[in-house]
Amino acid sequence: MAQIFPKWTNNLPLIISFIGVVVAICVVGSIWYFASPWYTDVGYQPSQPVEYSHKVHAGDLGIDCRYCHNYVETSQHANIPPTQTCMNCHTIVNANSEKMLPVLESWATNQPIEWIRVHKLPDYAYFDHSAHLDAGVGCFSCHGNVTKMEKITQVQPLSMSWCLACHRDPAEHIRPHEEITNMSWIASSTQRERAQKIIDEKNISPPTNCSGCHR
Amino acid sequence: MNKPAENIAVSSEDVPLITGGQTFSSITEKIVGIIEQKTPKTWYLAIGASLSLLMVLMGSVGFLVWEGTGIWGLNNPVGWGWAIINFVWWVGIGHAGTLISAILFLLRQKWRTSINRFAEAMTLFAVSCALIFPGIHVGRIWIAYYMFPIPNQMDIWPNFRSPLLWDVFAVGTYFAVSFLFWYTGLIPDLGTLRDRAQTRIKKIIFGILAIGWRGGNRQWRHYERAYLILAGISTPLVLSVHSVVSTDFAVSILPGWHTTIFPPYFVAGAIFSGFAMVMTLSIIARKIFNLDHLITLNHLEKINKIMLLTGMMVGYAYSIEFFIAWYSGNIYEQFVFINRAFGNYAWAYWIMISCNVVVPQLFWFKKLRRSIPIMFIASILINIGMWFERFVIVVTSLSRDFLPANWDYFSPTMWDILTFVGSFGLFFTLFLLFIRVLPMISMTEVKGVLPEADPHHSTGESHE
Amino acid sequence: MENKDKKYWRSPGQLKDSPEYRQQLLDEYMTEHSEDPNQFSRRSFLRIMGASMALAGLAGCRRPVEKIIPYVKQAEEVIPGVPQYYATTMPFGNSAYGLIVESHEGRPTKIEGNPAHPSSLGASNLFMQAAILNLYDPDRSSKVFHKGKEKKFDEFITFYKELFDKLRNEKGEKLAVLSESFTSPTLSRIKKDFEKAFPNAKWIAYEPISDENRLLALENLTGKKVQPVYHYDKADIIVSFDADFVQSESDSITAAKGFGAGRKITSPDDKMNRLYVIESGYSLTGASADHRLRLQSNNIGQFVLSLAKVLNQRGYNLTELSSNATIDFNKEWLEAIAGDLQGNQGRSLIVAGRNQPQWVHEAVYLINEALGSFGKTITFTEMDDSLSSSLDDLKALKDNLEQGQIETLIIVGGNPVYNAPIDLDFDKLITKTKSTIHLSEHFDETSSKCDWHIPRAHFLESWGDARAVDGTPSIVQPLISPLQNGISDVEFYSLISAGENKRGYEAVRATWGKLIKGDFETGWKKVLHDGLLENSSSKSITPTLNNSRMTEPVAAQVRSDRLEVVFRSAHLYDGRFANNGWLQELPDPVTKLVWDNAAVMNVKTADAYNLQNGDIVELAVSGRKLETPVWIVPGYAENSIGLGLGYGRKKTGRIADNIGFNTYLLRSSGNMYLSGDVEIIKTDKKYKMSNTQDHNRMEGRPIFRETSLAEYRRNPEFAREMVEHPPLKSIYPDYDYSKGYQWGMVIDLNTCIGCGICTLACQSENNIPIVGKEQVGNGREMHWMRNDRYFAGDDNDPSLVVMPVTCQHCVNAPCEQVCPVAATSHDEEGINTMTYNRCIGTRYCSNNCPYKVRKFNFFNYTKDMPEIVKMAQNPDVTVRSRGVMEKCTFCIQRINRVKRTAKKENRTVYDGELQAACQQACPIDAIKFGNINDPESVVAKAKKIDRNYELLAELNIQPRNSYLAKIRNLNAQLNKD
Amino acid sequence: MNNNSIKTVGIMAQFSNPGELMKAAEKLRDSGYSKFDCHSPFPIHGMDKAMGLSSSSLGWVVGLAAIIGTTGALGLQWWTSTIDYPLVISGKPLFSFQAYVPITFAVGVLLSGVAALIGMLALNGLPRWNHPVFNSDKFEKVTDDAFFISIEAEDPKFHTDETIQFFESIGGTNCELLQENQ
Repeated sequence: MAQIFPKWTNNLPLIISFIGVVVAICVVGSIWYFASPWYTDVGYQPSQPVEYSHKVHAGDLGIDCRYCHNYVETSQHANIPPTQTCMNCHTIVNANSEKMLPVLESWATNQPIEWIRVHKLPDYAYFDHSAHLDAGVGCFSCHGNVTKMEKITQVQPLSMSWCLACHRDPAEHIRPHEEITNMSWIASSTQRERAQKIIDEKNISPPTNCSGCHR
Repeated sequence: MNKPAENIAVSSEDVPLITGGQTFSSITEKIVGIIEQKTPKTWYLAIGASLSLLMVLMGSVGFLVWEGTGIWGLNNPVGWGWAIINFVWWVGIGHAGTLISAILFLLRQKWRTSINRFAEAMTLFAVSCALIFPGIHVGRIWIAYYMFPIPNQMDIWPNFRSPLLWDVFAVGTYFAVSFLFWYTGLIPDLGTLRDRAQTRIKKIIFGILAIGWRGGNRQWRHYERAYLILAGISTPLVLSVHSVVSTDFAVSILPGWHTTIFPPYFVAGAIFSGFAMVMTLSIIARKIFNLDHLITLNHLEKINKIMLLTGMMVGYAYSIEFFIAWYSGNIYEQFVFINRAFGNYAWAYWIMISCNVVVPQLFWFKKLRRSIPIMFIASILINIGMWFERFVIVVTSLSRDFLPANWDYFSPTMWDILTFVGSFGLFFTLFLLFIRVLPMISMTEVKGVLPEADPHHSTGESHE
Repeated sequence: MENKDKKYWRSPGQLKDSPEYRQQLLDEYMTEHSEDPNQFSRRSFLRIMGASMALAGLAGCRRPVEKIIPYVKQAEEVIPGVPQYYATTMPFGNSAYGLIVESHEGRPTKIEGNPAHPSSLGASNLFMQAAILNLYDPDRSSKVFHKGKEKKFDEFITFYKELFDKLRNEKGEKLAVLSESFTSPTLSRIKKDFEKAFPNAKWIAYEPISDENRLLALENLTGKKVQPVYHYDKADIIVSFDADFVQSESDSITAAKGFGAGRKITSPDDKMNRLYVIESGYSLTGASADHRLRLQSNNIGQFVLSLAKVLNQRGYNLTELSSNATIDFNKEWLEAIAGDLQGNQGRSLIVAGRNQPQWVHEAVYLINEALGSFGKTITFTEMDDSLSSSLDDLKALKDNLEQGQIETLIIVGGNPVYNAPIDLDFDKLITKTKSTIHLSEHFDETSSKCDWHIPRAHFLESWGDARAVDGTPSIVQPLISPLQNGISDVEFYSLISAGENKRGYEAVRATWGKLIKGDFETGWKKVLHDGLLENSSSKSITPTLNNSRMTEPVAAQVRSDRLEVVFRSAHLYDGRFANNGWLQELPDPVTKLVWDNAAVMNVKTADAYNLQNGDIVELAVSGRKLETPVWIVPGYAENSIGLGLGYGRKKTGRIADNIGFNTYLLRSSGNMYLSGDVEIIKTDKKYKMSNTQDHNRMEGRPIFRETSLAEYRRNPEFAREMVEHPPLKSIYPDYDYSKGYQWGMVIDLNTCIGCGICTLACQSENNIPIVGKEQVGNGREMHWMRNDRYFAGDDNDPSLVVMPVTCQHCVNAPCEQVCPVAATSHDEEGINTMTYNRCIGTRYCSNNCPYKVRKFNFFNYTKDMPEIVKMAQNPDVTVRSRGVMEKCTFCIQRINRVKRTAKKENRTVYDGELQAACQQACPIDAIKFGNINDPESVVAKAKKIDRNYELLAELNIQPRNSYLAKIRNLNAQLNKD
Repeated sequence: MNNNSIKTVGIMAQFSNPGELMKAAEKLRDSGYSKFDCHSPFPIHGMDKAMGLSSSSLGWVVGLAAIIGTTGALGLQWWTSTIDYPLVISGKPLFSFQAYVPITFAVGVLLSGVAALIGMLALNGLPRWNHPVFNSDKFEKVTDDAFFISIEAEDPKFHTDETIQFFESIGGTNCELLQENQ
């Protein structure tokens, strides 16, 4: 019977297997990066209702984080400051600038400012700010150098594996308690030994079992 | 060519496996003829019925995903119901195919050649029906992929100690290896179909599928070795798969489940119900496509003998479980078996006993072993009995276990029944498509078994 | 990070930041990787499935925008995330329970007992735990209605002002007020003002379930309004005549705690009190009794008199009582009780149930006085500032209404149309008035008949005060401003008495001005902080009883072949809790029925009329007929039928409507609690009821272990020896659980009374959903703590035992190894954690749990939950969605919170600082929980007691939860075998 | 230049039954031919010896795959439960190898099954959809009931007419040249 297939079909298997391998690697690679929080969450920088710049307040003016987020060391949520905190200064400081309009409007009409949440953990993961600050983890470790940000951006994926990495080896991120809000603090060369001393003294034992964060 | 009378008891060696004086071309003509002839009207009727059942399956699974597992009759003590029973039952039926093609191949049972393709196809379709159920019975189907060890940004892996995970791997491997084994057996026959194809499309399709098979002995050499290896690994695989399926129950601590007899007992049960399904289907196929000469009465008789054997093994298992429960002195075990026989599910227990233990005893008598109607009814009853065996194991042990305060009665809802009936739709749709498109019996192997195929046959003298 | 400045979320909608864009974003996508468990709702299902397919693609991964909304002005003490605890009080009939309420950001979520309050002593009863759900009841009325038309509250004020002036001129001639009973300084002060303003008006109180017979008896014998305060802890011998004092009598918490104190034994040579119970139904007190005698409630009065006769023969002068004793009862029992009473002079207590008639109470108090219990096990206090329910006043009101002497009727709270005695047929009476006003939480049966309906504030939304039984006044302070703009009781009372709309806060401060000694402001702040005025209980008096004034005992012919009906209060009390899902779904401790009431009778009575569970019978009580299903409970007295009150309500709320059968239709003023003239006619109809436990026998398995005190003294290790099993060794090396905190629990079955308050407290703390009657019938209730009730002994007079079973947190947990996705694992503190977001719902863990304590969300029970009910949920606990397994976690959220505060203060958690929700609520301290590694902790000591045993220990799963076996202090005379 | 575009790649002859085929193969083997193949609709027992071929080496391929599969699976289970995220489950040891046996066995069998098929195809040089043998019309019958022997041109002893004569001498009928345009 006549040949059903032309001669060139003989080297088809080789071509197909080669292409298949390449495509597989590309798909796995792209899912590995693009579908992970490293891409979907890092860099999330929504525009807020008020053009508030951390660079000016926390950076240039050097206001400590805990002035506005004052319950961060007592509660698991780091609270967003009420309009009242802004008005402590802005009743006087450039009270009539165009950027201040929404804040003044909120203060006058007693309607809260609807900030847009940047760092979001799922509802079933119970993260506790006060425990981490008490252990000596700086704001920088999770939120990045806020003093450089005009608009708050998420710089860390805050995914479970990212948190677990630190829980398993916290020494990198433990700093003396007074330095937790100091964004320009640089870990010295003997960071691990000094951190280990703090860990032993405070017997820091971050949980890696499920009841640590899920309940 | 002496034509032996049908039922004279002759020693089995010289009873020809294939009767009716078949030649190579007559076998090809016979088997490929089924495919090349115009589709018979009955086929359309059958596919219509099974497709409607398939729609029922789709509908009930859709509603299940939408509404939740609450639509089934499950409750707190009885967390597993019909879904798991159907899963074990379908996987059990699937094991006959591999058994015929692998274990009987290793045991050099020549008579397997006329039913092995047919049984392997049944395996694939039964296992595909089985694989639906663990998928749909979980509470949150949309994240069932947590079961697979895929690296994820939560850095958490499945728990490899769980028998459910063993199931996923075991039944998955079983499906894959059975498919490979089935395809390997199919390659030469696809070559035949390619060579006989008339229309251009058939030529191309069968040409691609036959991947250029030339029938050369250099190819047969590796082909036979591959077939032998696949048969070699399929044998421990089929025994391990149903043992793993039985560990779903054996690994737990429930009285009535936590027994070491489960793996062999489940494998025997699987072979038993698998052969029963092969029997049911082959009788029907034999009648419609009149393959009496290829699937002879001797084949059916041999199957009956195997069913008798495995039926006795299953019967032994039931009785030994009672004995061990009594012998162990464990009050919970003792209660489970008394409750099975006389408790609120006694009706299911006695259906199981009568179908699985009493019905096969008919096959002690040669006349009954060779009478088609008896065989047909027996095979259906056996499969019903085997379904009730899984029902008794799963539901009675769960409904009454350690603390009497938790005892509760499970009764199925409409959706349980519809999903199970729907799974037959899937099975028969696939089976009917297979019969219509591919050769139901493996021509190469049947030719290989003909006396003419032996190189020393025609010249009479034999050397070396 | 090169992509730092790039804006990802640029889209035209986002730029304009238009509200539609924000709304469309909010409900269109969900966070693709967070799998928020309660995100799925039926409507968005397809969109989400479609969306998650689209999201799987790389381009345009858009995260839904989520808001954080701060305050404008920061409330001082509210710290988001840290709960505050406020002390308040729950007024209940003639007494009150002090509460500590946990509030998250100004939203009360959990009620607990106030340890300083004499009536709560830190524990709680069913109604305290369930009251939080009444606050967030979606069916509470929120509008004022006049003749069915919606009105403003000011319109009612103007209407009432004119009416007030008219009434004042006529000196309240044709005015009547029908209120609930109360014991509150403020309310009684306002009542006095009312009586000054309207001398001719009538003010009466009526409650269907009250201690009226007891108080009338005491008033009759002493001539003064006094109320008894029982000290069960001082009583070594307690005899209860039809009094379920641990559960349904008033002040059950102090009674349970006192009774429990007498039964806590840690070694064989401890002393134990002894309880005799003579009752017709099977109550929880009867279950914990050492000796229980089944007797028809109608005959119990005669039994008391024959006891008096026997005591009289033993030298106590009870001559008139014994003269009326016409029937001689079980000689052996009478002698045994009399012997014990005589042997424990001054340390015995006899108490009669609220359903016994007045003369029985008088007889009981006379016997108590003769035995010298006064001043020791019973003390009395004046009933000042209180108004108690009175049936005679209600009948007097009926006559006035009939003669048309009442034109204005003000009903404050209560629901007389539904629960007044049926022969008064109250709904017709109301039509005889010109205008009626009803203050009530729901637009219920009474409100639909009245002209005006005013929404009533929940006690957590209102100011007020109340006195406990021993007279200690405590403050009712609001946790939240009225959600359904209801009016609080104090405001309504001051409105009707003074005519102007004063705030409750001022009225209460005015009253407490006189109560607080010294500087008012500091005293007031202290009272608000403590919740009560310290050591201010009223003086306890010991009156002398004048037996000559005793009412004539009814010489009932004792024939046990005639049927009797006993009305009892079930979980819904008198019907006010009918719209409370938790109480409807909490299984009745004895019948195990949910969402229903039934005519309960024993096996022999049912066989006499060949009745099965679920048959509908037509009960005729003195002519009135009602069809109700039958439920059989072994141990009820012969021919005694128990009926639960509070069911069968109409148009009150989605939970209450037509659930159960309205037994008030059979209740006439002549026989409020007991009725002798009863017929049963079997109909051929059937009725499907749901119960949580089908099997009542232990089948000879060593589950609930008990023995007598004598046997315990002979063989203290009896509990563990009931099961012999091979040495429990594991073939694997054990994990080292000797370091750090190791949490464990002990449940003392000797004190546990099986009331189910632990189940309710757990449901309130851990956001456990209710599933409804049909799903409970399918065996899918969700409670994490289950009370298994077993009958032991012969079918007619069995003993009833209750065993709370929750997750045992086994070290070799059989549920963990079978989970394919490791959704449940063991943490290093010995807790079997359940990670809800990881669970895919194979349910294998529940199948493999020998205790079956894991509960599966077969449907999405929180999907259609109205927004207001969601406010009752604890933010520290994940709300589970469909397809997820859930179980007791030893209140892991409380453990983590306490551990965190301890770590911040650089110390370890001290014993007692951490209380599981069930342990905290248990009125009898039967549950001990804590760190078993610390030998000084209460739970570690409890585990060392010799009668400590683990349930199903022979499975070698090493449960962390263990039980202390029950000991019955049997009287040798009665216990011949 | 169409003539050098057509090139003879081999010769093929038909035989009537397996016995004939076997004897012809032995003669070919004895007379020094090596690059020849005997086509039959079913495997003929003893043909390998008749053609002087050693037994198939597929076993080694499958053996290797089995080892990779088992060690890989056991390694995955070990790494995930002891190194990457050790979780205490039911008091069982972190590396509870007894529980890892079923998956190790299953993956081992899976890989050896796949290796068996792919190995066989690779050793047979399949899938090869175009082959000179298919040019002959008679060859259609090879999958039905006909037996052929084909000799390739590269065989050292190949000589067009000598081989045809040899074919006829050993009983081969309707010999034909297998041509292919280059």
